[in-house]
Amino acid sequence: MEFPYLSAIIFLPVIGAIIIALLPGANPRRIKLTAALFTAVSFALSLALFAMFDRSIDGPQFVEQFSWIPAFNVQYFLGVDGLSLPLVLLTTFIGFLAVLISWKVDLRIKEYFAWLLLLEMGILGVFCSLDLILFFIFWEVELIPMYMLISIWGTGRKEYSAIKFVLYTLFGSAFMLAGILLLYLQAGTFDMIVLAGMGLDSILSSMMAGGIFFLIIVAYAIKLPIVPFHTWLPDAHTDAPTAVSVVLAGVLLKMGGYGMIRVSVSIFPETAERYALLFVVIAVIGVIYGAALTLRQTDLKKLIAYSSVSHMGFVLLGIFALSEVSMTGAVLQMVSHGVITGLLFAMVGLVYYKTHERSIPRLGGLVRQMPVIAVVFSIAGFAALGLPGTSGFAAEAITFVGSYGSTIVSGIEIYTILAITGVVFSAGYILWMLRRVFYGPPWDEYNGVPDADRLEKVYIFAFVAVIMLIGLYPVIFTNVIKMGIQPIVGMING
Amino acid sequence: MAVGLEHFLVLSAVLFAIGLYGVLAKRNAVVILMSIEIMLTAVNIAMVAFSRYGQFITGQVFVIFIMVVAAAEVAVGLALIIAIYRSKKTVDSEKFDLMKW
Amino acid sequence: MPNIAVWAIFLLPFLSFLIIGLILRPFFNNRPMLSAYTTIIAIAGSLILSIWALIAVNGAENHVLTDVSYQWLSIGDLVINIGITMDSLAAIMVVTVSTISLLVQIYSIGYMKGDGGFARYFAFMSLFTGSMLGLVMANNLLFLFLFWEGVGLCSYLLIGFWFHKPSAARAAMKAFLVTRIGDFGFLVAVIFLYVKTGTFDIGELHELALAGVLGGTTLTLAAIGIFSGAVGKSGQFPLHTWLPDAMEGPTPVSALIHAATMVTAGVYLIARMFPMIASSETAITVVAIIGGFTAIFAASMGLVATDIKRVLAFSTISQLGYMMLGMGAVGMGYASGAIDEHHAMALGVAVAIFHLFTHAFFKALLFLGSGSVSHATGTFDMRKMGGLRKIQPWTYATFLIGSLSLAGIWPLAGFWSKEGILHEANAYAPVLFWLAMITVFMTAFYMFRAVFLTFHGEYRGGEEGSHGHGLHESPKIIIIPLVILAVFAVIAGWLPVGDFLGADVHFSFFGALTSWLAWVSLIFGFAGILLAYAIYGRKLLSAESIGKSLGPIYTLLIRKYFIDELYERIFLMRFLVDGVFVVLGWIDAHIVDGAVNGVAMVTMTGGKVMRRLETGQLQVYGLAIFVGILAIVAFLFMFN
Amino acid sequence: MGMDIAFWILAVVSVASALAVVLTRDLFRAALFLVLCFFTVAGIYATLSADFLAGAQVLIYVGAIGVFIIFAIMLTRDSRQGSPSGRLRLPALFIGFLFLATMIFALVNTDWNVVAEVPTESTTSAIAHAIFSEDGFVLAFEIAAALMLAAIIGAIVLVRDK
Repeated sequence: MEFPYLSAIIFLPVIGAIIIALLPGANPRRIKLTAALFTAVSFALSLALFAMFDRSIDGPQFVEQFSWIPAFNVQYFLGVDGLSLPLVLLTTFIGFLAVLISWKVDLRIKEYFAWLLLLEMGILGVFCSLDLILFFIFWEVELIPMYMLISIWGTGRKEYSAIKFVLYTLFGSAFMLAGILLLYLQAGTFDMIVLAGMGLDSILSSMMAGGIFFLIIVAYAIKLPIVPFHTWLPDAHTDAPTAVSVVLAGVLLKMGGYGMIRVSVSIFPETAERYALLFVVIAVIGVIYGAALTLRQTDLKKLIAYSSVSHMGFVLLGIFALSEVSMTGAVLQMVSHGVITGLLFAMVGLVYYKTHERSIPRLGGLVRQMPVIAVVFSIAGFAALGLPGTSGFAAEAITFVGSYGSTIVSGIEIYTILAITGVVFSAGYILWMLRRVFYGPPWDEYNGVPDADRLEKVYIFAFVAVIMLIGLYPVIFTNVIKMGIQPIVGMING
Repeated sequence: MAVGLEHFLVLSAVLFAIGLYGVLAKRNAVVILMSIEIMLTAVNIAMVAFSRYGQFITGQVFVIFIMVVAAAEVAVGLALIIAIYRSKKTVDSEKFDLMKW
Repeated sequence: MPNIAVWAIFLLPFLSFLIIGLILRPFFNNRPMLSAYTTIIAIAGSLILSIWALIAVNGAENHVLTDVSYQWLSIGDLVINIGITMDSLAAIMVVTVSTISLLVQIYSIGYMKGDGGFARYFAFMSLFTGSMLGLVMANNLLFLFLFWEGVGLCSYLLIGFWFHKPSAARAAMKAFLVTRIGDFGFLVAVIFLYVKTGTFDIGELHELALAGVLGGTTLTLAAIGIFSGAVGKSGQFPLHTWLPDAMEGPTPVSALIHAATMVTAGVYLIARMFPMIASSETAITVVAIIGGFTAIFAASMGLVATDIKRVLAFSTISQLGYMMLGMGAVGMGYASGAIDEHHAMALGVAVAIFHLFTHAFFKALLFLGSGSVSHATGTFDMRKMGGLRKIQPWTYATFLIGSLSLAGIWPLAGFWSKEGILHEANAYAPVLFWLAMITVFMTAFYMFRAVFLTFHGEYRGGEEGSHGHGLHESPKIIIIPLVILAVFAVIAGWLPVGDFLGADVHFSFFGALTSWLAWVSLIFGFAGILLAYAIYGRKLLSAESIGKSLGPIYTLLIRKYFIDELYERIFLMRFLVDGVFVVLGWIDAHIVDGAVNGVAMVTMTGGKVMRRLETGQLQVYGLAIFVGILAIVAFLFMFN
Repeated sequence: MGMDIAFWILAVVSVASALAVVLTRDLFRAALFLVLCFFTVAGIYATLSADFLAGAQVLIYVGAIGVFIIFAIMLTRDSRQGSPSGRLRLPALFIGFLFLATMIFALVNTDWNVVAEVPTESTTSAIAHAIFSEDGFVLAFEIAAALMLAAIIGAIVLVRDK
């Protein structure tokens, strides 16, 4: 048998968490190094996986499949294909950097890092599971660390935000569970690959297929989030500690988009096609509505949080345009947004850590005091507004071209054009924010505020490198992603 | 008309209802306990009547068991009342809300 | 080999940017001159290669030296290439851009001496030049868009170079945002064209358009979309508002933006796409009208501006309008069938690019001259200057040459290229021609107004406390580029640019003076100069009294037709920020999130109410048990 | 016929005394009425030819439980306050009547499978057979004994002074 790469990637952080919990004493350095080590190994393994991935065959690779609960035909079934592999890589990358970003946490360090590693495990599990029950378990497991991390180490109305996040997500999960069970009763299996191959659209009545489709997609709609299910996001992002915001924006939201493609669209391609118009319209509303709300935020973190709502609209548009190009673009947009927004939150965290201020009107002229932070923040900002040469543009351009050319929904040209206006808006809020925070005459009260130190430079430049890499040569990812998308699109057209 | 099964059953029901009223309406815990005994007795009457008119002896056996339980219940119940009285200095049921968290 | 050399034209400045950004700035920050030398060497390399390319193109078959594409990305049926072409248009552009840029860099060594951001400045300038060179060589629209945005980014960075000045930060943001609105149209058009035709390649698009495969509404919409990108970049009405504000950047940056790298990108784009755009009569008419209108519109605002750089900025907008008008007029001629296809395609590009070419030299000259003036006086406000003729003779002489050239006086460069445009406009768009004629008069007037205010009369003090010591001529490193540019400002019009681009737009040296058109425009030009002389040179007429007698018009002009107010105050602040966004914010907080919190509140209130039922009293529970029993019994009775 | 008369008298007395238990305000009298009620019930058992149970009723209810209750009344000083009704008097009355009506309605409308002939011999030996024979209720009987023991110990633990 092959080495179980995926299990190793998923459960290394857990082992790390256990070791941290069992470490005698509370030597912060040892705890942090342990956390860094385990996440780094996990990241290295997923890089290796990315290199070894066979880019010429369809279907999942590195499969691990065992029967788990035979009575209900539940399996321990892991595997990655072109769709999930980039997201796994993104998760381990951000997971590792999140540890570095958390280096200056000084409250209850042991628990903090243990929860952080468990969080990574949950997310990785979601991306690797090919069995719906396993998928659901990982989906839920991720909530507990998130709740703890926000409510204990957060700022502001942290309890409110944490409980709102958990309840909102559970609300969606309940529907998803109902959908999954209904699916099982109809189809007799939880195996996603089998389900996707069954052509359930034509087997089931359209009422039943639509019912299951909507039950399941509610969870993803909340997670992604799509308007109007987005209000947990600004609260949770704003009140979470920096590293958790990074993970939240960087990978957690992508679970929603991933689920939509992997479960909703793969299993019910025709139903998805039938309701594509609805989702496309919601996507466009999300883009513009999110951007308009972003423009009036005065809290740095909130601003970036709302910009995520807008950017996730592009993902939704790409997914439900249901063409190969648009869906590839949507996945690339997820990866790209993960890195860009991760970096933005990390930068906000740095600004906040150094100035103890997050309100835009009370910041100004910081470029003199923190030039490196200002430069990297600007790069991240330009990536977010889709400047060519950064990952933001590559992803958005592919999404737009794909959506515009899609034939699934009539009038999608107009919707795409409306979505593109989001790009103008994003330039507005990003530049406005940069100008208010960094430019203008330096303020005396921030004299002596330090710039990024060496560790901080390491992780922010790691982010920048990835952003530029994807921007200049997206083929690295698109070649993999399209392998995952092609079979799904094949079902829609076939 | 001749006295039959229904008569005993109606008597049982009447006694049961009276006991029920006492359980629900009285404030003194001891009286509540007494009312419970009336209800148990009412049940016993029904049992015995069925036993008599149905020609099976099991009903009477059950009555014996009910009596045992009733005796045990009274013993424990009264002990509880006394214990509560010691700590609360009252046996007024409206002053107990121990079942509220 | 030729391929590598052509690629190197735009990659050299990028390399310079990377060297400065990654090596020199972090590790050799104490030796800023290294950055300047790196940049200058890189751009000089580009210039040499450009000139080589120009010569090579001239000798090449079909005037195309290179046209290569490499696949960058392929998903399903989407294939995105990166590729460059080196044809006559690109060759002219690369030569212009690298020449101007090189001179500006040399000038900058003197002008930026001692500035804290010296290395950063040259890094951005390299990137700026590299992006523009890439833009003019790109052979497909998406690749072009990459550089297009790169140019926008650099202009943002350089306009906001002195970021500690709030006005600079603001102007930078405005420049980026306003051009972004145009770029939106451009991007949509690019995607639209791709979806309709399956290609981003410019050459293929032209073939499709000329063959009539691509036509009708599709073509018109796409052409107008592309033109909107050009409107943004080239500061045409109605997206012109960013350009005057962009003067907040260092003066050499303004020179570069106005002469070579930024605003000309718009004109270049239309020239590059000319066969396609001209195939749509509606689109090309729009180009002509916007161009003609912008020309006179911007010139009118230039009449009253008091900041010398703003005068030049309005003049740039106005001159770019000319270029658009030139192309538009030829396109209208083609559309009406007056010119055959082959000639029209070459002619439209030729008139516009010829003017772009000459304009690049004298406009760079004028900006750098104004920088030299400010180097001495510390201000750009013409009301505080005066009498600099004697103190800065070199600057004065070169500035005068530039002004005459801009005013279109025979036989300087500006005359020839302007004649070309006026000639076409007269032939195919007579109404716009007369607007352009009036613009000639205005141009001459405002330029000489600037000359007289700045260099004649008495010195009026400069900026207080800026340069405490006496006035002086600028150092050699500043003067030498001025002189070189002045030479070009004279002779650039004699160069056979039009022939090179395949159309004869030249008149013989004296033969030009035989046409009535030339005389009319010369008379208009001289009239402008004379009026300026009368008012500002001899003070025969008082500027104030004229201003007063034309009160409302004066106000209208000085406030730039209130368009900034309309956009920013009314549309942006009142309508969007105070209106739409507040409403949306309220909806989000109270309705969308309110629904969420409402559900939570209903649950909690419900819980509180239900909790009241749990009195903790035994008898109440007992009662409830029996109520329940009765309910069950009732249920059984009812349904059995 | 004599049985019928006995039944009517016993029934009326038992209902009246039960009512007295729940209605009188004097705690001690209530206890005495309870004892009276138990006595009449023993009589009812007798009319039902359950002579053994009638005896047990007198011993257990009248003797043991009656004494217990009177002790309890004396040990809790609240007896002075008497036995007032609580807030739930009217709802309890309503529910009680409704319940009674339901039960009577149900049992009157049920067709009971009545065996007409009345056996007259003593039931004592029959009960003994039922409990102690091969497949009788021996186990339950033993458990009942254990329950009694547990109840007694429990009661002692509860009332013991700390």
